Parts: sequence; C-alpha cells; structure tokens
Amino acid sequence: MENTNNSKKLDKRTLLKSFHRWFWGALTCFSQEHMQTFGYMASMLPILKKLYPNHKDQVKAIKAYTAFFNTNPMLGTVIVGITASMEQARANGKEIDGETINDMRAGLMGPIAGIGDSLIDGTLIPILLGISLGMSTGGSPLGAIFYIVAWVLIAYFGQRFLYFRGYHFGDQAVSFLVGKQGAAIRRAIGIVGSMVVGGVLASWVNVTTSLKLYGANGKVFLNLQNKLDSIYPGLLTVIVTLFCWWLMTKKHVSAIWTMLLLVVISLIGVLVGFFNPGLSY
Amino acid sequence: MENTNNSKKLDKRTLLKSFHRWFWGALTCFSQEHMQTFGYMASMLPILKKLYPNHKDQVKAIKAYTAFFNTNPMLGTVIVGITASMEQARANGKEIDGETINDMRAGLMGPIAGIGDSLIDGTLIPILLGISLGMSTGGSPLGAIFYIVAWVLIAYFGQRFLYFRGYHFGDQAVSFLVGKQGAAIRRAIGIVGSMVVGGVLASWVNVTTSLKLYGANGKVFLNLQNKLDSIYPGLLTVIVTLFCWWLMTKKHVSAIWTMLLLVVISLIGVLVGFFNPGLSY
Amino acid sequence: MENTNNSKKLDKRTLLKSFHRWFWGALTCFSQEHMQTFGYMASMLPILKKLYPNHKDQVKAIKAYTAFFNTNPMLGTVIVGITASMEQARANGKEIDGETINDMRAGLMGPIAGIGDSLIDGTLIPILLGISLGMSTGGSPLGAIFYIVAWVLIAYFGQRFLYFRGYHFGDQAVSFLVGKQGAAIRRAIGIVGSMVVGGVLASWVNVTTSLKLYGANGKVFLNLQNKLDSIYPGLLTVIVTLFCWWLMTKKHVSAIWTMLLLVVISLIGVLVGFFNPGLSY
Amino acid sequence: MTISWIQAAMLGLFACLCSNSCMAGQAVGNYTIGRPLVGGLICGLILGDLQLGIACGVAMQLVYIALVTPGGTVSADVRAISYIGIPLAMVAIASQGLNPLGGSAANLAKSVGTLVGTVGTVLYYAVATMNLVWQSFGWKDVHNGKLNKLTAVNFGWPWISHAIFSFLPTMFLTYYGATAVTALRNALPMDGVAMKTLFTVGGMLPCVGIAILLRQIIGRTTDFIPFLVGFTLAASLGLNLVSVTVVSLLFAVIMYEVEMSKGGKQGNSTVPEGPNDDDEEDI
Amino acid sequence: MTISWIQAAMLGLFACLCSNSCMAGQAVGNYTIGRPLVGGLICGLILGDLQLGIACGVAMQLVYIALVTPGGTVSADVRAISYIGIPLAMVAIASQGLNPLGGSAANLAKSVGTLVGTVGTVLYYAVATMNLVWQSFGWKDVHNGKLNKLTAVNFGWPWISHAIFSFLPTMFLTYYGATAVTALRNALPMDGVAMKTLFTVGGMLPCVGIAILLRQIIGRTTDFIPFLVGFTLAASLGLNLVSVTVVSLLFAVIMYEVEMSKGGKQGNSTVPEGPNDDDEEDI
Amino acid sequence: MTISWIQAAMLGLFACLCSNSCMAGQAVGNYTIGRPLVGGLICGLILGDLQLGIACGVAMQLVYIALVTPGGTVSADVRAISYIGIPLAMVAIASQGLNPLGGSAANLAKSVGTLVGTVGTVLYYAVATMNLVWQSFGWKDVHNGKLNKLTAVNFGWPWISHAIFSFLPTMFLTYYGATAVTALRNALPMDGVAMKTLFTVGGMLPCVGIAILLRQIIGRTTDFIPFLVGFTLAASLGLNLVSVTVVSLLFAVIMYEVEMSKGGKQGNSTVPEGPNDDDEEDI
Ligand SMILES: OC[C@H]1O[C@H](O)[C@@H](O)[C@@H](O)[C@@H]1O
Ligand SMILES: OC[C@H]1O[C@H](O)[C@@H](O)[C@@H](O)[C@@H]1O
Ligand SMILES: OC[C@H]1O[C@H](O)[C@@H](O)[C@@H](O)[C@@H]1O
Repeated sequence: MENTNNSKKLDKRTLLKSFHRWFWGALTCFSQEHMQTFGYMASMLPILKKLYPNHKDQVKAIKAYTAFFNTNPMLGTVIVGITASMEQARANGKEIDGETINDMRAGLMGPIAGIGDSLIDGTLIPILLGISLGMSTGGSPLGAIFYIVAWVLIAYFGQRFLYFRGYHFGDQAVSFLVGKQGAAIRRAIGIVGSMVVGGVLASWVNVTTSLKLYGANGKVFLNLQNKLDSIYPGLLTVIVTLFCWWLMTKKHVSAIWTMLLLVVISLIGVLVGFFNPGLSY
Repeated sequence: MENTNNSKKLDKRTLLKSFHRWFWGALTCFSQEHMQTFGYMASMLPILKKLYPNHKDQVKAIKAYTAFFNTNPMLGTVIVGITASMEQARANGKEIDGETINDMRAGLMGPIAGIGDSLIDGTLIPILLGISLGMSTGGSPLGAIFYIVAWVLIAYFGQRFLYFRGYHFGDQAVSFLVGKQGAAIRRAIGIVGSMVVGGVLASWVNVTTSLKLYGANGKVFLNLQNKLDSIYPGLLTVIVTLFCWWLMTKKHVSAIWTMLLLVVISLIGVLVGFFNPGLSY
Repeated sequence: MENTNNSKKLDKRTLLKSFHRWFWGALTCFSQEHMQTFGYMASMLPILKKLYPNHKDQVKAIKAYTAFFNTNPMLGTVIVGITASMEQARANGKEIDGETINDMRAGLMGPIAGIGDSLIDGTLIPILLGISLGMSTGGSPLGAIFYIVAWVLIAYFGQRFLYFRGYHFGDQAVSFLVGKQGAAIRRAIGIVGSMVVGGVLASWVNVTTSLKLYGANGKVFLNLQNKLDSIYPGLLTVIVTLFCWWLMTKKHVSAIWTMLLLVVISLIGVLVGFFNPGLSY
Repeated sequence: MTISWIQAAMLGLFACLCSNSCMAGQAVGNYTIGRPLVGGLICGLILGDLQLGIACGVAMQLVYIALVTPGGTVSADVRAISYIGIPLAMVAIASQGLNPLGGSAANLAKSVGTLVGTVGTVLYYAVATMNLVWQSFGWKDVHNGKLNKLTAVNFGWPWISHAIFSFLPTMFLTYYGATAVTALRNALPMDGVAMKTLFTVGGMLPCVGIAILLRQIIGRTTDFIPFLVGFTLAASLGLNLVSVTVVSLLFAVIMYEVEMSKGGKQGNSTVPEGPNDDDEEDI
Repeated sequence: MTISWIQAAMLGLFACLCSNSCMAGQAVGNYTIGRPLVGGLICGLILGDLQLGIACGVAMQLVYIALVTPGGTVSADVRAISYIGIPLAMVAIASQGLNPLGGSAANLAKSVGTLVGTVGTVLYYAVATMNLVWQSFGWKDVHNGKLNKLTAVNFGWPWISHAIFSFLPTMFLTYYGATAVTALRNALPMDGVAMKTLFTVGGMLPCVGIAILLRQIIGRTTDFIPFLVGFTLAASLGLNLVSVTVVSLLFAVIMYEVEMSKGGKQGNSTVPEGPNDDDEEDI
Repeated sequence: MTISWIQAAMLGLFACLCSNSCMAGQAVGNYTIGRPLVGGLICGLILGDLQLGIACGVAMQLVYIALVTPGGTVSADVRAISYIGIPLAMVAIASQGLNPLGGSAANLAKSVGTLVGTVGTVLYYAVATMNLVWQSFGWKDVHNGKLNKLTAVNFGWPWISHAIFSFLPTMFLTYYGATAVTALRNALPMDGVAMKTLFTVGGMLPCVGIAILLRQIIGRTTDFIPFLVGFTLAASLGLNLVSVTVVSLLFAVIMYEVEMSKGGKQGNSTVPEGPNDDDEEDI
C-alpha cells in the first residue's frame, strides 16, 4: 500500500500476451513429469519482463514457477491471472515471496483440476457435442460448424474473463492466503475438489474384473465383479487409484513407471483371466 | 425478572381468543403482497388490548406486526404463541423491542414454512386422504366423514397445543434470540428450512420442456429434457425458481408481476414449441 | 512418568493369556442382562493378578469391570488391550481411576459394536462365505475347508493384532480420554457408530405389516406397507426399535421382558392380520 | 340431473369457504371443505346423489392428493375443483347414463376437475388481488389508530372478494351446467395455445411460491447451497420429504455446534464457564 | 439313512460349541463351526455322506449368509440350523431318494433349516437366561473377593446351560429324526398362529439388539439424528454398509474438528498455543 | 476412394494440432480440432466426401462424447481417432460400397475408431515422453538465465515430438490405407493378449491421472475421506458430477466455518470483535 504512486502496474497488452501464451501453450510442452510447468513459465515470462527490467530479477522471479504445476487448463486460467497480480504486488515491494505464490498455486491447482475436469470435460463439452451431433445427423456439416463456433467463442472469452478476474482478484488473493480466512477458503475449495475428483473417478473410470468361476454343471457360481460390487461399488477402481497414489507419493515412483507397472499388471491379469475387456471388432 | 409481583400476565381467555383468530383468520385477508400480515395483526389485537390499557400504547405495539409475514399457518401457530409471550414480557418492562420480535418472526417464518408445507401438505394430509380414500371406495361416505373428524381434531388440538407451547416457550425465546445460542439455533433451523424447501420444490414442482428435434429420418435426435436431466436433474425447475427469486429480491418486482411474466414466458414457450403440457380431455 | 524405573510392566505371557481368554470366552457366559461383562472380567483377571500382588488391590481393581459391557467381540478386542495398558498405568500410580477406564469402555463399545457388526458380520463373513460357497458347489468339501482355514487365521491373528495395538495404544488412550482431543475423538467415533448402527438396522432388519384392505370389488385399496414406505421407508422397523429403546432406557424394562413384550405384540398382530410373515414349507 | 338456483347458490357458498385464502380458515375451509373427497360428500348431499358425489370426489381427489401451495401460489384451485368441477361432472355422468362407479365416469370426472381446477386459479388470484383493497383500508386504520377496524378488514371485507370471485362464478357455472363445460371445452381446446399456456403457467406458479420462501430464508449467497442440496437429494436421489428432513437435521446439528464454537468466548449458556465472566467484566 | 445314539450325541456336542453364546468362542464356535457350510462338512463326516452334507449346508448357508446378531439378539439360531436342521434334511433327502445336488433337495433343506432355525431361537434365549444363574454366582464371588472362581463362572458353569438346551434337544431331535420334523410340521403349520408369531418375533428381535446398541451410543436426543441418517442412507437410498461407513467418516471428521474448535481456549494438543497457558494461570 | 500423399500429409498436420498435448492449444486443438465430429468435417473436406466424413465423425464421436483426461492420462487418443480412424473408416466404407448413413457403416467406423484410438495412446505417451528432452533444455536455460529460450522450449521444440509421433504415423497409416488396418487387425486380434492388455491398460490409465490429482489434494490421511465420499455418491448412488459438486459445496461451507471458528482468537476479518483485541494486548 505504501508508495502506490511510483508503483508498477501491468498494462493490458502485457496481460493479454501472457493470457494468449497460456491459452495456446498450457499443454504444448507437456510431459508426465512436469506437466504444465513450462506452459506456465512461458505465460509468466511477459509479466516478469515487464515488472523487472533488471535481468537478474527476472531470473530470480522465474524460480517460483519452476515448481510442478498441473490443473484443468480452462478454469486454471484464473490461477495464472492471480499470479500475475501477485507478481505485480511483489514487484511493488509488498511482502509476498515465491513461497506464498507457490502455496497459492499448490493449494488451488488440485481442486480446480477436479472441478474443471468435471465441469468442462465431463459436462460442458458433452452437452455442446450432444446438441451439435443432433444437427449433423444425416451427414450435414451444420453441427460441426455450430460446435466449432460456439465452443471456440465460449472457450476464448470464458478463459479471458477468468484471467482478468484472477488478475483483479489477485490483490485480495494475498489476504486470501495469509491468515485464517485464507486457510479456511483453501480448506473449503479442497473439500469440493476432492469430492469432485472422487466423482470424476467414479463417473468416468471403471476397472472391472472378468473373473468368473464355473461349477460342474457349467453354471457360474462366482462372479467376482458382482461380489466386489456388493462390498463397495467401484472397489477395484478405487484400489488401483490408491495403489498408483501410493506408488507415486510414498514410493516416489514416477508417473511413467507407474503406467508401465499397470501394463505389466494388465498383462498378467489378462493372462490369468482376471481382466478381459471383452471387445470385438 | 424484577418486580414479577406487579407483572401483567395474559389470562387463558385472551390467549384462546388470539389463537382462534389465527386458526380461523390466518389467510382470510391474504394478498400476494402482504400475505398473512393482517391475519397476524388480527390475532395479536386481543393480546395488545389486554396488555396495554392505554390506546396509544396499543397503536405503538401493533407497529411491530405490520411487517410482512408468511409461513405455514399450521406449524406457524407456534410463532404467534411466542410473540404473545414476548409482548407480555415487553409490557412488563423487559428489554425487548419491536425489532427483536420481528427478528424472531423473520428468522422463523421461512424455515417453518418449508418444514410445515412438507410435513402437513406434503405428508400428513396425503396420508390421511390416502387412508380415507380407501374407505370411500364404492361411493361410501365413510371415508369422507372419517377424514373430516380425524383431521379437524388433529388440526384444532395440534395448533392449540403449538400456540400454548409457543407461549410458554416464549420466555426462553428471548434468550433464544439474544446471544450466541439464539444465532446458532436460528442457523440450524434455517438449514433444515432451506433443505426442506429444496426438497419441496423437487418433489412437487416439475418444469419441463417438450422440445425435441427430429432428424431427416423422422427419429428424435435431440430430446432437450433428457439432455437437461443428464446435466442436473430438475434444472429447469431450479432455473425458473431462481429467476423468480432474482426478480423479486434483486429487481423488486412484485409477486403478481412475476406471475404475469411467467404467463408471458409460458405463452412464448408454447408458441415456439418449448412448452407443451401434453394433456387432453 | 515419574519413577518409571520401578514401574510394573505386563509381560507378553500375561497379555497373551488375557487375550486368549477374551478370544475364547467373550460370549461364553452371555446373558441379556450383563452380556459380555463376565467374559471381560475373566480376561482382565490375569492382568490384575500380575499387576497387584496384593489380593485386596485385585478385588478393588476388578470393580471397574463389573459394569455392563457389550460390543462386537472381534473389533472389541482392541478395547481389552487398551484397558490392559490403562490398568498397568494405574498400577504405576498414574492418575487414572476406575471411572476413567469405564468412560473409555462406555464411549467406545457402542460405536465399535456398530462398526464391527457391519464390517465383520455384515461384510467380511458374507464375502468369505460367498467365495467358499462357490468352491463347494457340487458337494465338494473344498469350500468349507477353505473357509475354516482362511477365517480362523484372519480372526485369530487379526484379533491378536488388535489386542496388542490396543495395549500399545493404551498410553495415548489416556491422553485420548482426558481433555479436548479425547472428547473430539470419541464424538467422531460416536458419529460413525450411530450412522453404521442405523445402516445395520436398515440393511438386516425389516419389520413390515401385511395389512391390506379390500374394496367391494375385491381389489386392494389400501396396502398399508406401501403407504408407510411412501412416508418413510422402513418406518415400522424404526418405530419398533425406538419403542424397545424407550422401554429399556426410559422405562428400565430389561431386555428379556422387552422381548417377551414383542412376542405378545406379534401374537396380537398376527391375530388381527397386521403381521404375516407369509412363509410356507 | 339438473341444478336449481338454490342448489347452485349453496355450492357458491361452500366455494367461498374453501379456497386457499378462504373464509372458513385454512384447517376447516381449505384442508377440509376444500378437499375433493369432502367436496364429493357435500355436493352429493346438495344434489341428492350421495354415491355419485363421493365417486366423483374420490376420482378427483386422487389427482390432487398432495397439493402444496408454497408461498401462496396454487397451481390448481380446490374451490373450483370441488364446487364447480364435481357438480358438473355429476351432471355429465348422470346425463350420459354412465355407471357412477365405473372407469369412464372416473375419467370424465378427472378431466373436468383438471380443466376447472386450472381455470379456477384465475379466480384464486383474483380474490387475493381484490383483498389488496381491504388491506389498503387496513393500513389507513393502523395509521389512524383505529385498531378495532382491523377485525373487519381481516374477517369481514374479504367476503366481498369471495362474493364476486367465488360465489357468483360457482353459481352461474353450475346452474348453466353441462352447457358451460361444453362451451368451455370448445372455446379452450386442450391442444390450443390458451390451455397449453394455462397449464404451463400452472406448473410454474409454485416456483414463485418457493421463491417467496427463499426470499425469507436466503441471507447470503451461500444460503442457496443447502437449498440446492435439498433439491438434489429429492430430484437426483428420489429421497422423499421426511428423509430429506432427517438428513437436514444432521447438517443442522453440525451448524448449531459450529455456531456455538465460534468466537469461543461465550460458552453455551447451559455450561457456564468460569473465565467467560472475567472477560465480560473486562469490557 | 438313520442316526444312531452315538452320532446324535456327537451332533449334540457340536451344538454346544457353536451358538451365539457358545463354548468354543465366537470366532471358532459361532463364526466357524456354527456356519451351515461348515456344519454341512461336519454333519457329512459324522453321518458318513459328505457330499449330501455339504449340499445341504450350501443350500442353508445361502439363506443365512449375512446373519447379524446385534446386541445379542438372534432371529435364527445357527446351532439348530447346522446340527439339527442339516442332519434331519439329510435323512429326509436320503429317504425320499432325491438327488442330493438337485433343486428339490436344496428346497427341502432350506425349509427344514428355516423351520428349526427359528424354533431354535427359543433354545438360544433359554441358554442366555440360564446363564443368569451362573452370573449370580459370579456376583457373589466378586463381592466376597473370590476372584479365582470367576474363571469357572465364565468357562465352566455355562456348559450346564448348553447340556440342557443344546446337547439334549439336538440329540433327541436328530435321533428321532424324520418323525420329529414331521410331528413338528404338523403341530406347527406355517399358516398357524404359532409359527406366524414365531417368525414375526424372529424378524423383530434384532430391534432389541439395535436398541441395546443405541442405549450405549445415545446420550442426548440429537444423537438419534446420525442414527436416523444412517438408516435413511441404507433404507431409502440403498447404500450398503461400507458406503454408509465412508459417508459417516466425513461427518466424523467434521465433528472432530468442530469439537476441537470449541472453547478456543485449549488448542489442539499438537499445536500448543502460548496464550492458553496464561489463561490457565489466571484462574 | 484412395488417399494421396498430399492428402495424407494434410491429415498428418492436423494430427499434430490436436492431441492432448497439442500444438494448437487445448481449446482449439484438443477440444475443437481433435473431436471426431470436427475431425469428420475436416477429413471429409480433405478427402472430398463431406457427407461420409461427417457420418463417420458422428459415429465415433458418440463413443467418446465425455472423454476426460485427468492428470494427463488418456485412455483413447483423439488424434488417432480423428485423423487416422476417420480416413481409414471412410476408405473402408467407400470400398465396400456401404451406405454412408446406414448402421453397418457406423459400426465399422466405431470399431476402427476404438482400435486406433487405443493404439494411439501409445503415440500420446511417446510425445509426452519425448517432450522431456526439450524440458531438459529448458531447465538448463532457466539455470543459465537464458529466459528468452523458454518460448522455443514451450512452443517450438515440441513440434519435433509431433513430427515423429503424430505426423509420420498418421501420414503412413492413412496412405497405406485399408491394408494397414487389415494388417493391424490381423496382427492384433481383439481376443489376443496384446489387444486385451492394451484395452485393460487403457481403462486403468486414468487412475494414474486421478492419483496425480490426489497427490495435489491429499495432505493427511483424512483428506481421503471427502474423496471417497465423492466416489461413493457417484458410484453407489449414481449422482452425476454437477450434483456431486452441489453436495460438496455444503461440506465446503461447513468446513469453511469450522476453520473460521478455530482458535477463536482471530475473528472473521469482516466481523471484528471487541474482546479479542484485549486478549491480544495481554500477551
Ligand atoms: O408456504 C407457506 C404458506 O404460504 C401461504 O401462506 C399459503 O400458501 C400457505 O398455504 C403456505 O403454507
Ligand atoms: O452387537 C454387538 C454384539 O452383541 C452381542 O454381544 C453379540 O450378539 C455379538 O455377536 C454382537 O457383535
Ligand atoms: O486433470 C487436470 C489436467 O491434467 C492434464 O493437464 C491434462 O490431462 C488436462 O486435460 C487435465 O485437465
């Protein structure tokens, strides 16, 4: 708040540049290890350049954004906007450090991933596609064109709106972080995030076993999947997920290796007749 | 508590008079604007006359009851009883003012409306009718007579009980209001009230669209209602309700005008094929 | 904590003896009045003998265990372990009295009964049986043998593990009891317990009425059970349960008399056509 | 079967007693006299065919068994159903020689009931709107301190609203009998815009009522959440209202305790805590 | 197939080991020996027809796969099912020359199982009631400080209850075989008042058990609410017990935190707060 | 219908633009160009049979209408579905002379789509893995302070990953057309171990993604509880995601208030409380 007169303020052009980099580049250099980290850094670059004329300061500032980042790129735009604003506050001498910025990013990225994946991938896109598919029955291009126009407009202006919301909200985001209310808000968002992630898992993922035991008379006497469902619907899905979580978090296995392990497990499962997707051409 | 000796106390006759006025008159002069306000004033009149011999005091006291009031008249009887008691306490010099009384009325009327509409209109009456209908199959008057007797007894003595419960509870109702516990209790009742009102809306109201798009081959390719249900079951019902709420609360449109607007919307909807109740003689 | 040097410590043999008495004898002298009280006393005897060489002290110490006790014997093993440890602490002069011990037992036995009955009787046993039944189709003894081996191993080592968990946990169990966190944990366990007991009731008990009224034309016009279900599914089950609770808790009727009363009620219900299990050979 | 002027007038009187804003009170008027089951009994007595009256009442009652009128909104008007619909249905059934207890009679009764019930909502709102006039008298009385006049405002003047919008329509419609219904059905076919709109509006009106209740409950934006959760429980999971109430009680208890633990200074009044008093004295 | 006295006595012995308040402990006695699947194995061995024994056991086990006995109440007694029901069913199936693995055999087994299982609950409560005698000995011993005698109270005397109400009934009923069952079925027809009452009571008894559990849990009226919510989740929404447990954990966490935040004076013990100590010293 | 090199190259270009880690951004690339409905339009334009392209796109889109890719895991790759699957399906349908709008054509399209979609996940992970190389360049640049090079790391180099794993495979597979698919189908029969494993893995991969999200959310063990409750609501009760979100908001509000009431020292910033300050001064 002190010396607001000589304070640095990001101009709209810089902000738009940062936003466009996120819009186009959040996932371009995606890897299982760092995910959106480079997309994020690329988006913050214009901001840092503007705020810190001094090259050394820029290099120091970018460090905060080298931490792992991943979220739903659509809704996540708001986080980029918030950091733009926090960075501006930091450049103006407010008591914000890289840690504070990263706390915010870490606290929000998970919940927003859950909520975003559910609302965008799981709800909004299917609705738009559902409507458009109707229009394209019979081979008409109408539906496809409608989808392209409607979605691109929604996505572009929606994300742009979120970016600037985040930027303007940023100042509060600081008080949002420090103190009790910040903790409370993050806790609340965390609850929503984890429940939604649970919902996403149950809605879109379904690991099942095909194991059936047959009696002498050829009748099935044990349908393992049914038995598991009567214990807890979706049990295998939860178990596989928690197993992956445990590998990555407690055993520090990387995502790639975890996936390869799943390949091995699947292979063995297929061989012993535990798994069988049951598809045919 | 001080000078309880020379304190004014409402006698049973006055309380019964007040109760009967509510029992018979809660809705007689109902309008969309003031709803049960006049029924309430009429019920408090005997109380005020008894407590304030001085006409000027009566006129002053009635002011508290000119505020908007609406609730489920059955369960709401308890509120009338409580105000009788609070008014008595006020007449005895306790530090209760019209504002306190109105806070209580405003805090309780909504939740009790929700709970009452659900329990009385939505549960108790249907059960009694269901039983009675059985007895009247074949054109026998038995069921109707049973219903009349059973319900009128329940209603009269039930409400009377609530009125006097409210009256005796009234003293606590004061401590109920001031301080922390009062806030907590009202919050708790509010939660029940809003969840129940949500339940009432979902159970008894169902706004649906009949919009269907047909493909070249005559098959339906878009059943909008199904699509909406897959987003959020009951979406249109919620939207219409929140729209009405927004009109009345944020735009200060009166209930009557809101209803007229719904007529216009329905007309347009019917004309464009969005709405179609699909009934026939 | 003071004079830990000359502190008494239970040896493994004593603990095992206590555990085995519980494992074999939790229910042997079961009655509706004292339930597992004698099983509990028999299990604590080796502990008390070890800790208090003086006979008078033993007699004094056993008093704490004369209070009513009942829980799920499997999961409940953890409680026995905890009391072993608390008793040891008491023998070492820590400020623990019989009341503290009983508070803990009373606070945990209910919830653990609910959770245990649901997880052991309602989930684990049915799963094991389900799998084993499959193997015994066609009259093969395989399933039965598998069940015996699998279950006895799980039960024995599972309970043994719980006993020693409880024993080691015991020290914390003290701080667990006194102070705020203790109250909070017991509250939390209580919530789980009561929700699970509610779930057990709904899942495994189903009191229904067979009362149907027929119209002149022979068609059913009142199916009371359907009507009750539309009010609140499982209503009769809840009512009978709360009635028993009320008899035993508020009217201090013993369990045996409550049961006899149910016999009378059932008899009358059968005679008037309210109850009819509808079975046949 | 015909309806005389005197019979029609008696039906009109009962109509005044039983709408939602009725002259015989909610319990006796609306919930008792207004219900088609009871209406069937009364119409049967007035028109001299008890069995037929009850049969019509039962048929119509089944349609409106759980009529809620949240926040003073009705989607079907019991006065019109019971005291216009039942008499007309009785006349129609008798004139067509249908078996009063048969299925066709019941169907005829239901369709007449639905028709006049929804049309009757117009009468309901008319009464409520006309009451604004008497209420304006009332405000003047309060302002001038003439409190005694309030009794007339609440119990007297509204009879005029009902005379105009309950008594007269009922009397005329029932007297002119089958002609009127036929005319109505021809004038307003079910697949015409007018009736479609009427029924659509009828289905939406309770939303206004719920909105009125919400206005009473909602203080801040987050207050919408329990409302939506209640809606979700009933709409998505099919929980009935008693079950929703049970679940809501758990959240209520939690909220109560959360509120009580706030601030931490003023303990629960039932458990006075020593230090609190000290704090109080500090101020 | 016939049953000799020695075979009948062996069945009687197993019956002592396996009721709910059994002499072989809950895990081994009730949950293992008592289950019809295992009972089928044992009866098959004793009577010398393993396949038939297992087949009967499997059929009966399916009926009682999830027998919960909350609060010491049983609606069907495993001792009677496994050691009276299975032998009798085996005799009946063998004498009628039915295919042991066929459907009729299974149905016969189930109906015999249901019959004796419910009748057997009388035996169960008889044992538990007779144990009150030994418990009264126990109280005297505690009172007189003769603690060593408690072992006999818990592990010794109850054998007498079982000798009378498990051993003898099992031995006699299985020895007199088919005659007994037929006599029972004739004496107690399913549509007679006695059996109807017995089954009705059997269905209600677990309510007493749940009530006993509730007595342990419920402190104040609001404690009924989570109980009712759990009931609602299972009864209205069909959630199974594991799912109910998962949901309850969320409420438990919330309640834990609410309790921890109460008062605000004593911080969570893991996060000691400076000022607290000061406050403590003030008092 | 045949596919020329130039057409195949154009398809390859679009393939680069649209995978999950795509060169045209998520909104335009993945969510627009990548969706089979749009892919159908584009392939139709490139191959000169719009109607057939759209018909194939519609058929495939229906299978993948709600594709979520949590935590960067995909179980089916839109690039392969849209720009390998659709062209090949078009060729197959045209060569077999099927009616483009008929059921057999749609089924053929779906099975080709499923096949290449799952096989294509290999391409997806290949691109993401190759990007590790460019990211290693990036870390060096950050370390050396050459920030300007980051733009190339994010927007430039990944084109190479796509050239190798999107452009080339698409171009070759579509050019060699039906032969390729037939070869693939023969080499990898659906009931063979390879394809069974591939599809099993495909079904499991999103678990890794969810686990990544969990790693971001879960701090302590109890944080699993809301996750499991959300799972239970959707899996056991069939609540959809919006409804789950609504319910979660109620718990969020409660947790917010619980957190705010903790400690009781720092009041809600919007409601400053007198006595608190006093306490602060005491310290
Ligand atoms: O909803 C509360 C209340 O509102 C109005 O007063 C009437 O419609 C009543 O019937 C209703 O109970
Ligand atoms: O319900 C708790 C507990 O009560 C009694 O002790 C027995 O019926 C046990 O089987 C049961 O686990
Ligand atoms: O799940 C969060 C996020 O993870 C990755 O970045 C991608 O798979 C995105 O599509 C997804 O939204």
